Amino acid sequence: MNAPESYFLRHVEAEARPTPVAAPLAAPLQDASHIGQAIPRPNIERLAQGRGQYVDDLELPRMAHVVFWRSPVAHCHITSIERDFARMMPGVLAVYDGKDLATICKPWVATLSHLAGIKSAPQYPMALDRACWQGEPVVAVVAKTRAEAEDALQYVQVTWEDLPSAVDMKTALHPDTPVIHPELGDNLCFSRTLDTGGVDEAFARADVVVEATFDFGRHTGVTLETRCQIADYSPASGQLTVYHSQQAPHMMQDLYARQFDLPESSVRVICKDVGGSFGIKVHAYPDDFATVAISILLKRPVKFVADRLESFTSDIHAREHHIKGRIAATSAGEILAFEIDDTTGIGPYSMFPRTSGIEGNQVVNLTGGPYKHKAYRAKLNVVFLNKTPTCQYRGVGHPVACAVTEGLVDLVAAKLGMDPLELRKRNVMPDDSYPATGASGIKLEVLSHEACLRKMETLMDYPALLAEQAALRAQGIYRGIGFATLIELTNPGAAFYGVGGARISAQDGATARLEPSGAVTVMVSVGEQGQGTEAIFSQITADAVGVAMSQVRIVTGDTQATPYGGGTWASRGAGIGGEAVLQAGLALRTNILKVAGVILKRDASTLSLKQGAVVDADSGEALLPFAELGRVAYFRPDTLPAGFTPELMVTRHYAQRDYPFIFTNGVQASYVEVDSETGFVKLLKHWAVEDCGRVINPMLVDEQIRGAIVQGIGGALFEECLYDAAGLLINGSMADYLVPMAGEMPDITIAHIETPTRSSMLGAKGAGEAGTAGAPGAVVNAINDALRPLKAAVWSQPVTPEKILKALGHIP
Amino acid sequence: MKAPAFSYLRPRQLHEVLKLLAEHGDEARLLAGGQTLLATLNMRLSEPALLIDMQAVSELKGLSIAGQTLRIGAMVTHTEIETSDLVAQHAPLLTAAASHIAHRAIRNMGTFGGSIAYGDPAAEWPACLLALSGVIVVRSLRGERRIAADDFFTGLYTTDLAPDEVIVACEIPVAQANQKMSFTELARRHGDYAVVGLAATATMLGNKMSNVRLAWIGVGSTPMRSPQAEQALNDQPLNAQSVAQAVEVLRSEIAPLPDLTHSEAAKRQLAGVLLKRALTSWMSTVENA
Amino acid sequence: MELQGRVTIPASAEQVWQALNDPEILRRCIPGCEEVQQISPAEMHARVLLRMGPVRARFAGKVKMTDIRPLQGYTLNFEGSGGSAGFARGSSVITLTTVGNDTQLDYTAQATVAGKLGQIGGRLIDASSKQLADKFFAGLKATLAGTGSQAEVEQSSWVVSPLASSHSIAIQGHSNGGEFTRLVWFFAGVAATSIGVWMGAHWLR
Amino acid sequence: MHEPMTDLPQTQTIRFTLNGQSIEREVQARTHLVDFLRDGAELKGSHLGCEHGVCGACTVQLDGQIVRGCLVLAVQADGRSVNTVEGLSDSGALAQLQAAFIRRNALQCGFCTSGMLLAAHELIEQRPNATREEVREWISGNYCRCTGYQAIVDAICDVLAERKTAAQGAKA
Repeated sequence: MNAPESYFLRHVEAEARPTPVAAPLAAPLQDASHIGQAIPRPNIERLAQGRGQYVDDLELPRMAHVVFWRSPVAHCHITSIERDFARMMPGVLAVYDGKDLATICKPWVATLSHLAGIKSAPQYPMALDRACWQGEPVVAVVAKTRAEAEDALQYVQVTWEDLPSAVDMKTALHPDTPVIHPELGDNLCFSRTLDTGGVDEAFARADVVVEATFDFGRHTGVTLETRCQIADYSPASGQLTVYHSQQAPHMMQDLYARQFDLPESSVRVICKDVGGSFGIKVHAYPDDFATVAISILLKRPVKFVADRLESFTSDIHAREHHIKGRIAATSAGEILAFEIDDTTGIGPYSMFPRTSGIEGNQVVNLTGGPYKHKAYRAKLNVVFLNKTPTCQYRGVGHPVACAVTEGLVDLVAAKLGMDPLELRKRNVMPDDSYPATGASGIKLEVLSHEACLRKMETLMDYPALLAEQAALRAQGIYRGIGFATLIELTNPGAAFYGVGGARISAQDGATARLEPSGAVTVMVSVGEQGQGTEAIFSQITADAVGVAMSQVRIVTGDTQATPYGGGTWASRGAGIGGEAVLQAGLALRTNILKVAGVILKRDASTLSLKQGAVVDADSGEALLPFAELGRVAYFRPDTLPAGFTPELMVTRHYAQRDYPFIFTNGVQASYVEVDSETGFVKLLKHWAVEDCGRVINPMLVDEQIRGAIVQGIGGALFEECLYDAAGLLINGSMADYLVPMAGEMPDITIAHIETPTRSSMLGAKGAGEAGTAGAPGAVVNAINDALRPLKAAVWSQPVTPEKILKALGHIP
Repeated sequence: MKAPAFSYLRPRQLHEVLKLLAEHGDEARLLAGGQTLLATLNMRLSEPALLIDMQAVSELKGLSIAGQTLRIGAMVTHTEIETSDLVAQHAPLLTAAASHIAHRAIRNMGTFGGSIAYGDPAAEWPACLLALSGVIVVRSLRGERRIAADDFFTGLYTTDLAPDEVIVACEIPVAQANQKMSFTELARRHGDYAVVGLAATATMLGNKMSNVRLAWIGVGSTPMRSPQAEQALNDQPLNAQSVAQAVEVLRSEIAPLPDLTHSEAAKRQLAGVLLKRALTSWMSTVENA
Repeated sequence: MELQGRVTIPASAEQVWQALNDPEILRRCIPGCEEVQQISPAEMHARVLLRMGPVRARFAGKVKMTDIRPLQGYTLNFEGSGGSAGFARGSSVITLTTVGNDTQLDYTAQATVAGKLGQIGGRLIDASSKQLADKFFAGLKATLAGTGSQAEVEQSSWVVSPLASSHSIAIQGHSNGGEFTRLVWFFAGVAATSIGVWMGAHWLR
Repeated sequence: MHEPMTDLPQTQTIRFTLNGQSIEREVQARTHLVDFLRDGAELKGSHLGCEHGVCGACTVQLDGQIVRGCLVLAVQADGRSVNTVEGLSDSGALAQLQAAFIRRNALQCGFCTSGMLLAAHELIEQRPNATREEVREWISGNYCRCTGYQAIVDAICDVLAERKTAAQGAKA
């Protein structure tokens, strides 16, 4: 739906927190007292007392535990599996191989029709006769306790023959590299080229052309709660219930129904508390299907909780890119063109069901995104490797595209001797130029780059910082300032998956019910992963209905209880789910007013709702508490006129249909100090100015951004899945895969520009990923700004002391 | 990740520990703080039949001064050392190093003796003991041995400790007024194992250095000293030239083992920087003296 | 992982060659070796208990000699399983040269440790493998020289230590996975186990 | 893969004080403290994030000091005292921190929160004058993937300040 123009002002700049100024909401929300407020989450007392309910906290009668024997090598042919010793171990219920499970679970091939030419091979819950990455499940041991299952696992004897493997994305397409799936012909999963035309001309007439090669390490999400589920199949009722730590319960319901040939109505997916997801828990993993299959075969509940070591080789990875980038500009500092050549290495299979082609596709779509140049050329190769499969992880291509774009922009600034902030001001799309289309063809509804850059300049007191930097350089202290301007794709419509044939809902729904007590219960298809989704839904409901937040209860994460929807991903919870909640709340308000009019024998238009009571629209005099209205409506309908039925439960849905995506924008800045003798980097300070449209809860939005920034910093400085030449992960533990910890992280200052989207009444865009999108670019630019007087640069993430020492010439 | 099955005993007397150890040999494993052993067991990288928990053995506990010696019981925890006034006064190097050891929850359980027994080349205590000319006191049914730290660390995770021997304590000469001490390490994240670390001590006679001991963390396959660099400093005045000279000698002397993200060359560079910074930090205090 | 080293042994090439083909001598020189069985002139079965810090892993496997050049050297290929701990594979080329009354033994080795151990401690594969190699050849040297004190064995592992550099270079040099899934088995074994300790020790102490 | 070389029992009966109540149970020697708390004592508040002593989600109090619950055996707790987030919540010991955490939104998914609160609690007891940097250093053994740590640091600093003010008030 499209809300009338009158709801909106444009580019109302935020003052400092807690209440950014935004376009006022329309009646009846014009005096909203919850939306826009920094209100603590109402439902986290239990988490703060360790009384949440994560999957591993649940115990069901007759529950068994499954552990997996996983391939210890990158690529092998399974020659034999000896199970009898394991079967004889105490507590063991069953030992299965891939063929056992394949009898009841269909294989899948993860492709999307709108990613032209993408290909993959059939994949099964467990390897049949060939394992294609270190960590692929091969044998499942089921026992009464986890310890017994692990005891028995040691007695499973698998013999295999190594197969030659493809482990280096740079050589994956060479003729002498083994083809992982011969039937596919080569190791190319997906490729794409984009050419606006005029690129060669632009580079020809440019005064400055800069080239650089950018490398990005493989990351993984490391959710503190590992992937886990309990599958409970009841042979009597044919009902499958899966307690899942997951982001998209309806998607999993659909997949389980289809892969196991069960009626959709017989599959129920329940997501209680989720211990972090970040995209790691929005995919359908082989061991998910294996656990369900085993529950069906054993006719009892089966719990799978990945241990930390298997998480590192079985959770999806992301972000391994090698990109050659070029940029053309005039001596006046006008950017004329970008060109990139991107190679990215995925796993041996495209990941189900979202595919491993999306990330690279995003890099192509987003590179150069904030700028007004017209010429752009991009080439993408997504290649299969015998490494852990990759897929969408927080930021999905944004951190890569942003770091490349902003790195090239800084190189131009340096070559022109122009201030990098000034160069950005001259080249970002003007705030009054929307709606607009980016060079890559992306449709941009309404952004505020100029306003964000202006705000950043004052927020960080840029002039003072430059002065300090100069003064310290004179003393041999090397500090750097780095910027990253960004756009973030949020509120996706069907363009993301639906049009490609993936059965992932672009629409979400909310059902709002007035309880007899006067409380309001809202069931929403978008779940809670810690972002505060349920808190903002309460805020929206309170304002939409006219009730205190304490009277609102939100129910999420149960396919049997909530409307159908897509879930939590692509920063869509607030924008899509929030709008559905708003519409359901407003509809409930209308229906409550109808009932009130009937009870009070007044025209509903003279009534309004406030603080859980029906009031006189003009005087505000309280006339009828919700509790009384509820009592009459539910228990004394006999007192109501014949033919009138109170409808105190309503459902509304929302899908964003105006654009393929609703983009947000922002700018980040990083201030670092580089120790020129050791190559160690100290993060001094980080700033972000973000425009995510209407800010529903500034505190929660800021914490989303801070958490996302630190995740981005992890990639810039610390995180990388390191493989040896045989395709074996050599740092697959929490001690060696370095996630950011409190000691090294900077304080992060955040400010907002609020430009609500017109594609919804709420006007909210997403805020979950922009932090991760911009942080790496800002930090790497800051490091290179510090290194510039030393004639050194590092464009390979993570930026380690080793790389800096090399760049400085301290070591060969 | 669940540990394999084993038995567990918690003797109260040291001689019971020694008897059990002699009796069960390599099938038994000593449990001091357990901060290394239990992770290893959770990962099933070891399947002992018996754990001998030493927490109840009072002979292995306590910090004390006897004459010119600081005695650290094997079961003294990292936190006890971190917070001990006795240590701060008589072995300030240890106080300086303690906060670098992992994190508080681990320092509350982990023990000095356990750390020395593993001789981890990346750990702080073994290097400190080397720098401080410490002595390791070990006991077995065969009697007691006293081993100089210089002779104790024999290889990667191998020490001079015999299979039937238990570390009961370590002894450290108390700090002298004219003794310089410095502990520095470089780690990617606070509490991580050091990329490179240095525990350095020297005696100052006027502006002249003597008895210089440079003990390195994360450089060799054992906690190790750099005799040539030490030699380059002994009987030298502490000044820019001697420092530069020593750094040069050090970089040609050591051949550091690479780790996952740092090459031999990088570690060589970093070691030189640490030595320079340690010695420079002494200069100011000496000149002022 | 690639290793190389050189030991000069005060014995004739004949004696060294004999020793290198004598299961009993191999058993004595391989740290933690519990059993060596000659299956055929060119094949042996072996069982090794690898001990480092708190880690113990029993590796059982096959050693096959190929490219046998009497009195000059051979290639040892091994594969061995450490159960849940991991799996080691590799090969080592050993070359003998007579230098005066002594025999100079040069070795190169390539290794992969698969499974849990490789995953948790790639860090110390080189160091630990090299230490084991050093111990083995120092032990061989001591045996043939008729002496065999621990001290001397340890000594020699320091003699070889400057080779550390060659490992890192070799690691970076890797390109083709297949070629490097190899290692003389006992290197892999100790590599495998030591990694575990390193892992345990370095972040916990 | 190994058969026990000793005929010693692999389970034993332990008695210790759990959240102020004395408890007696038979446990396998191999069971680490958090597995015992979660399965044997049905206290699910202490979480397992890595089981190799790195993440801090399993932090509990042993004899009043924080420890990694996955690196302590249940049998080691015999005769000692163990407190978990549940007990310290009910006793009110964590109340001030919990209020600050909620006020600052210092938890998102909540999985790290039990361990984080216990670590923070020992800090405010042991280091009442800790600086912001010392707070960051102290909690650097507790992994949080959601927050970016700043809100946690803010919440702990709030409590340190509140307690200082209260202490001064008491003196005056």
